[in-house]
Amino acid sequence: METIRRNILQPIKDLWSLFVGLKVTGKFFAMKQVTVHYPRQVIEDENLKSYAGHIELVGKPKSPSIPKCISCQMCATSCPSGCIKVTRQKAPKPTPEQQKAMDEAKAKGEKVKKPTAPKNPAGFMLDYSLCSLCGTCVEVCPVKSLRFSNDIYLVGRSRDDFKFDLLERLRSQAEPGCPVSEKKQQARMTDGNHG
Amino acid sequence: MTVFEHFRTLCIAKGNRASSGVDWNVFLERDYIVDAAELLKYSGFHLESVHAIDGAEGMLINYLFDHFTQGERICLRVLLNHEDVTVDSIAGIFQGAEWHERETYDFHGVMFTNNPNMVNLLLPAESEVHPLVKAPKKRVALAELLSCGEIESQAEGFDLLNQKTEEAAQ
Amino acid sequence: MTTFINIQLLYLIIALVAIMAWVGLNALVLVYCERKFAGHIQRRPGPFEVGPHGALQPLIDGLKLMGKQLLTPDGADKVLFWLAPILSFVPVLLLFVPIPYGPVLTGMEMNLGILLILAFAGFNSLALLLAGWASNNKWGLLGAARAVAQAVAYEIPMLLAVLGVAFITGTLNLTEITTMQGAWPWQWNIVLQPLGFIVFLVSAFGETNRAPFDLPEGESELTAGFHTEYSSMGFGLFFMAEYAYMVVVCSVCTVLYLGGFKGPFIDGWWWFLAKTYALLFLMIWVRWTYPRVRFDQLLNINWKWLLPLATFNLLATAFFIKL
Amino acid sequence: MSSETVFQTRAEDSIGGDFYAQHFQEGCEENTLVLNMGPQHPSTHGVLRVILEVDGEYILRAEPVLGYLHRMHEKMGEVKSWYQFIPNMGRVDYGHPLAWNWAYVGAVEKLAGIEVPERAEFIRVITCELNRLASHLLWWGAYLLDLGAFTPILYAFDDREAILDILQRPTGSRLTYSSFRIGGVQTDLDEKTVQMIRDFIPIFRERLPMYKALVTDNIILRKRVEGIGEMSPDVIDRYGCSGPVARGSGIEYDVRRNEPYSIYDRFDFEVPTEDTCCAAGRYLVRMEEMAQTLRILEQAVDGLDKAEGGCIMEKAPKPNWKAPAGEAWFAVESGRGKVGVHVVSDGSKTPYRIKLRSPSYSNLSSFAEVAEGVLIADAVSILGSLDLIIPEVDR
Repeated sequence: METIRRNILQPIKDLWSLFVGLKVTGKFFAMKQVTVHYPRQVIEDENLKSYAGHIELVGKPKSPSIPKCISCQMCATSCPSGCIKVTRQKAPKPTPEQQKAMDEAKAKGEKVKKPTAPKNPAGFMLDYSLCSLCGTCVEVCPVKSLRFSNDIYLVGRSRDDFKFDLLERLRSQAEPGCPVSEKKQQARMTDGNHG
Repeated sequence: MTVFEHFRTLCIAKGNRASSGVDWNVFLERDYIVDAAELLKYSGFHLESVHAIDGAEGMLINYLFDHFTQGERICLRVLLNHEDVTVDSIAGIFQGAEWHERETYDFHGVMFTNNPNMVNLLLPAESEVHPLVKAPKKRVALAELLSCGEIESQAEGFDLLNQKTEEAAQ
Repeated sequence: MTTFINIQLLYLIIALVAIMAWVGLNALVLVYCERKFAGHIQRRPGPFEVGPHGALQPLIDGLKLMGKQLLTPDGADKVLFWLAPILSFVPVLLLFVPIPYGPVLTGMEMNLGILLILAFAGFNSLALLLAGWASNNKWGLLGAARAVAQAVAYEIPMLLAVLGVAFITGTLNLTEITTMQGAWPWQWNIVLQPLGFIVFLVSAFGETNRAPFDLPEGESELTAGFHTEYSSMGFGLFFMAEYAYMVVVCSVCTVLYLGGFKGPFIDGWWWFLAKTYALLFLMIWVRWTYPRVRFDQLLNINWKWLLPLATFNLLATAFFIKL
Repeated sequence: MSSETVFQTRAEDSIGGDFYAQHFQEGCEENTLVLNMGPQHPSTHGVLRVILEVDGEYILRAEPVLGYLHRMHEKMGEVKSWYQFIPNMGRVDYGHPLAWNWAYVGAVEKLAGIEVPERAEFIRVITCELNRLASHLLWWGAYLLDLGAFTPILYAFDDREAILDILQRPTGSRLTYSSFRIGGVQTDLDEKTVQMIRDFIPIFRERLPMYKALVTDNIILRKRVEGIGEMSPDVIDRYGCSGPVARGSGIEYDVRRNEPYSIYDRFDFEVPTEDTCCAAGRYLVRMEEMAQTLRILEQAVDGLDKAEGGCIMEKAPKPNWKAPAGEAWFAVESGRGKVGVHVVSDGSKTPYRIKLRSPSYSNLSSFAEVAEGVLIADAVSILGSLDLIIPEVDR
């Protein structure tokens, strides 16, 4: 009995498993495809927004082209890959009247009141090619001036394409038709073509 | 911890799994590691990891053993002098140790005698740099680094873990 | 007399040219079908960008292959290395000659048609052996060894299965075998020789190196087996030959067991084509479903199952014919 | 061996290859073939290189050569601050990065005695288990690809895509997650995500029978895995294998069960084992583990609503945080086995020493012994059944 089972029934069962496999793939053959033809079709899904791309600056609610950033350097120092460079603004040169007032104050021995530098940064550069998207900078920012962008279609032709000037990006976001960024983008495109 | 009852150890310390993850820390003399490994093999332990810590007193080699059913993690520790970082290989007992030992050689330059294949494993074959060896100035006393727990028994003259209190007394 | 020879010769030349076109066309269509079929099984569209629904993709791929550099590896035997793909491809053309596509559509009717096919199909294993050996590559060598062992093993049950058909029809002429069968499925040889059909089909997978028996080139084991070192049209010829062999094997199977060009209502090449392509689709379907067998298992299937079954089939056939 | 002597041996004996190939060939018998499988071989999953000595197709000796993807994470750990090392943990094992995230933050929490809020623990369990599913699916597809079946990987990725969509919401990425933080997790799970998980569980549960029908029951596959790569419990002991490899040899050992960390002691799940000790055992264990993972997920999602606390503790460590001096060893169960992290601190901003114990490393070390005397095709099958992630082996 055992030999019959092993030598006749088992092979038949084994062969049947092959037909089951064909049935499964045959069923999927008849089913609808699950992929999309990318350039012609894109997925319009709310879930795409949850993708965390490179960081970008958040503007002030009242003047969206100026970031909330206070140039505290927290993001730059805590970044594991050192891909953020924030430059503080220099104090403006005192106007003649202010200079005069300062000189007077100095002469009197009072406390000199220098014009203070604006808090928002003069430059905010991100080297995205180094970034590991850990989100540390977003978390440590004391004024919530950083957030993730969510452009899933970001591509570049060279390493330099991933060096972002985030201030400029914020400006172009605030004013969609910003001429500066467009021009620069065009220059980048033609550069890429030549390269 | 009956395994090491009749074994010549330098120090046995009962660790705390909740705070350091290791149940027993056993300090051994360099020549006894193979015998200790054999003992653990027959007690049904398996090897988790072999790695070194570069401290001020020397290179401390940690052999982590765990048990599949008893759930008891034992850390065998051998302190090697910086001048002579050589120890017997336990690859004859736990074959898995071969790679761990080669890795330790790569990173810390510890030579394991009798390892069947003592060539670089992760670093390039020609590389003679041992990246995890610290500059002498940066080495920290092991007593500060280790949290071995309560000391149960201690051989005479073994004061690796006591330095902290001495420093405090000074 | 001379006119007769000339007509015969002319006919043969025309037939050969037509076969060449047929082989090329088949390769293109099959590659496209295979990729589309695989795509749909895997729930993706397959080639889609070149031409309507990607129909021109195989053509473009062929052009790309032709444009690639012909590389000969260092230390390879140059003559044998480039002889191998040619040796693999050229005999294929001969294989198409005796196959009856339609009532009058035969390259050359010959009495030993099936024997010619089986004989010349043997060339392929020689070509694979040369390819693997000459390319001075260890993976290639292993692939070549596998190819030969496999071809030798699977030729035997295939031959025995064919003999079964030869017994009941009493001829080796493919046209005659076809005409002896009726138009309706129950009048085909498959009813008389069901076991022979199965043995033939399984051997066909083995002979053509198709999955799950694609061991000579099993890329997850032997990188690419015997054609590891081939680039450009060297690879292209092997590729074409593989598809051509598939077509030949399926055509022969159609003739032997499925009534060839005979079919319900009106006989003709359309029936032949439909049956052949149905078998080809089965081959494609199987490829995209199963894992690959191991080499010793492959030989075990052959020696322990197919060969006894084929022998049994032959003996049974002989017995019933005597009755 | 200096470079000069290497050159001389080459000239004298005309032995080719680099240092490792020559080193290997010293022990070869006569009339055998030395084969370099990898680092660019389709079934070594990346850049593993195995040197084989073969007689015909039978393997006499095998030696894996590592280091083609070595990045020295342990050194990086000594340079970066405690907090900054977390992204590295997403890159060690691309298959199951959250387990490594967890092993590291868990070790640091143990070292510093940090209590994690209950809700954060639940989120960790949910995301980690989802990631385990994704990891097993990736293994399944790739293993079948090794065995010559092309279609299963696309079905596996169909499901895996759904998991990645879910995981993208709390982590922001799809492959190399680094979303665990010392003291909790980066982002909370929102309603939508929880709903997505709830929807996903029954869908995936219905897919499992299809996997079984298409592949597990298939006779060709069964013949390719049954009795291949025998690893007796003794081999497991000697090489320190863990995870599905150990469980496939009948050892009921799962860190989640034997050394429960976080809140795993609250869940009701089985630790599947197989006594066959072969590739089939490891295969079946992983398939069953997927079903068990779904069970854990269900319970965790239900428990999430009642869990207290936020997704991260108050006053969680910041990038300039200093860990107290001491050491801690923490182990978690990843898709491949026991992931261990040993952190040693001297009380400064950066770790003094970080040791990463990777399961693939120990599992692969047994390959040379297991592969002795098998066919090349079986070696491929064994390598696949070990579920190797090369970045994890090389670290």
